[in-house]
Amino acid sequence: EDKNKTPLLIIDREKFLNKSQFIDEIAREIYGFIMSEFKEQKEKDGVILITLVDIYALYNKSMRIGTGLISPQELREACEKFEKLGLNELRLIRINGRVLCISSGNSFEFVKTKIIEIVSFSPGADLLRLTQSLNENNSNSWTMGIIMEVLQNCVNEGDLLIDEQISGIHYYMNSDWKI
Amino acid sequence: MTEPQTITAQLPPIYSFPPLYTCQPNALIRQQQLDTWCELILEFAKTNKAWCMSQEGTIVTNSEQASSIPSIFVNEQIQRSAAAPFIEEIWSKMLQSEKAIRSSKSTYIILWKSLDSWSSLILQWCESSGKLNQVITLYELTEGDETLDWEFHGMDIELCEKCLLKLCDRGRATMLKDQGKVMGVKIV
Amino acid sequence: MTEPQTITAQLPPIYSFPPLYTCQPNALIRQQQLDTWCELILEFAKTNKAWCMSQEGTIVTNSEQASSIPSIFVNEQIQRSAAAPFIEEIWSKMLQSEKAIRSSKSTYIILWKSLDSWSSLILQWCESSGKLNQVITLYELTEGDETLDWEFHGMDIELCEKCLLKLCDRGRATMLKDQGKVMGVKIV
Amino acid sequence: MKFGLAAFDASWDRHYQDLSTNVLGRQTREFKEQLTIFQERLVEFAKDHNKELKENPEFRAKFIRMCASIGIDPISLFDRQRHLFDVNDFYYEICVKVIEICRKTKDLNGGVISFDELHKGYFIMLKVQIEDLEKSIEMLQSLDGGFEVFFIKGKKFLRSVPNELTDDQTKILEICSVLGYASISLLRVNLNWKPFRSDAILKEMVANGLLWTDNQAQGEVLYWDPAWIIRSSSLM
Repeated sequence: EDKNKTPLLIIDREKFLNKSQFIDEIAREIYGFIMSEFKEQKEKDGVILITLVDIYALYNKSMRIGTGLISPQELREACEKFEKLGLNELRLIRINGRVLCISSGNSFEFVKTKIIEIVSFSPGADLLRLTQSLNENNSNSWTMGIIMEVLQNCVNEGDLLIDEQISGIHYYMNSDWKI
Repeated sequence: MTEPQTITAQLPPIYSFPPLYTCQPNALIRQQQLDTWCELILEFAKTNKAWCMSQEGTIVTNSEQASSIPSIFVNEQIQRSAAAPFIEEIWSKMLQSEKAIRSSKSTYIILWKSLDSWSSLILQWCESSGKLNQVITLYELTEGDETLDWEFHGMDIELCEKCLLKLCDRGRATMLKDQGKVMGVKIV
Repeated sequence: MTEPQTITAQLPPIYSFPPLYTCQPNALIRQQQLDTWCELILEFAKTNKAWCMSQEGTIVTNSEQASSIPSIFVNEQIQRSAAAPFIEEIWSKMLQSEKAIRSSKSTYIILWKSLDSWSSLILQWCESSGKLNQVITLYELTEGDETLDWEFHGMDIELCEKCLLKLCDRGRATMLKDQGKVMGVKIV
Repeated sequence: MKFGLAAFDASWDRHYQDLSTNVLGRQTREFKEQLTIFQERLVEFAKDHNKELKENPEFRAKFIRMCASIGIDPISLFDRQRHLFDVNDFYYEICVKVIEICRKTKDLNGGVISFDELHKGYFIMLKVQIEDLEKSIEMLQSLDGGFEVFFIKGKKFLRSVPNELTDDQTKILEICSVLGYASISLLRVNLNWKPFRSDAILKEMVANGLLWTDNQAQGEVLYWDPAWIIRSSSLM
């Protein structure tokens, strides 16, 4: 799994005259990194969805070791530049009114529909089961951060009901108490 | 007494739906969930002719011998049971929607028929069995042979009193008390 | 032999966390708990150079004199111990995640290094000590003076055989058997 | 999954293991000592040649990769006075590690971890002060990642799961901060809760992965706060 992704071009903060030039370069590098890292998912499901927090850890660890990590603020500014730089496959969205994510396509709806589908086929599924089904061919592209947020949305919006046991939280379709 | 049918057999399928036993976080859904519980309790009480139920959800009979039917809030078949705080919420919904009233012995009298319908039924019995304008004791009314095949036969005394008070409000009855204790009623 | 350090001192803090010894009802926590137990057993075996462990969690030495170290599943300091059924679950997780293999004497051979790593290490010894293309007995390999400095010295015979079989699969060794009993190996 | 066994991150740890098998071969005791001395020399080298390393990104990239591959946590390469690169790299490394730790321990602590536990369990051995940890977590807030900071009785916690703690759950964690656990009788004594209420909330917390059960204490089941795993070690 450790594809040798050492960056070709060392984008080093000191080399740039002004900050915004550095941010633009970083934005391109992040964009390329995400598009390649989630290529399989994009091809299979046509969508990408990952929290900014998870991207921060993934990107820094894979691409920035030795060349100086980027700050959380720099990552956010870089992602906010995608559109301006014509990198329009990915954009910044906020899910559950709280969590900033990088998204491609109608990603939130896609995951939500998939989760509801899994629960309809296996009523009483828990988070472990859902994660396994979502990441079937161990593509593990649906990170825990996203799955938990979307699941929370399904419960808050009334799509799914919870069955809370000491063994954990199990999920069911809501067919009787529609809102 | 035939082997008591399991509760599950007496009640609709939702009684075996695990999430029913977990207090749902979504407020709108929780209201509907509580309504469902109220309906289940009414149906349970009606099927088992249970006038009175305990906080824990078992049937309270005025005879010493406690009812053998387990609590409605515990479903053995699917190993689920409602937690006590949630049970409290269910009972307050029953009270608030007048589907139950608190008895003096801190149990719940279940109104699978409203107070008005019970009082009209009692009135109807009086008329049809020529008991108008006579003094009838509460015992006669609830345990007497003459009311055997009427639905209010065996009714809880406290509930009976409340129904008769309803008739008084409608001017159709007067209570006869002795040192505050109700002795009988005259229905006109 | 110096006074053996208590197990607690050799292992990370979670070993002194009382609930570690109770099979956790929450499925997600139980997964972590089982993984943690596997890591603890690996670390315990590695620190004490224990090739083999019994179902009860004690170290099995091929010498008669049993090891003085108590079972890893019993923590005296905090008066907690894993119950047998839970120990069973831990061992099956060890087997299932290939961190241990069942030996013929129904004990567990602990793989704090994978079979592949052990076989590469043996191969490396052969190359560096000019033993290629010679017949070496298992005894020589595991107990011989020439392997004293190497981590696989004193390795359990059954484990050694399995490593050599790995080398055979990679075409780097051929086993020499006499009536089915492995006598030695030639590593090329 | 490594938990508390080594502060090294899983992928580096794997590097370390592979390396120690094929390159370093004989992992005998004195060999391990040599390796640790070698590591310390490397860290000193990094600090002494900080200026050259800073100017030459290519060389710095190779140097750091090599250190990482033999298990040196980059954070240990940083020294407050003679910092190696941009002084803030130290904090960004901590940010990355905090995210990984929260994701990795979520099933152990239900996604709630105290600053104290984070510090003692994962950072103190890398000579990171609690203030550095707090500064990094402060920086993380700009990512709006659902990593919310909250307080229980003045103690700072970090939550990386969507649902907030209820008041009752918070009160129970307060009780746990004293002995490490809560129980029905303890809750009756401290909060005078009726047993059925305590039972319901304790079980709810187990369902949500916030408490572990311990049924080997005399008398009643104890519900332990996983934050106690690290804290109990410092008491010994």
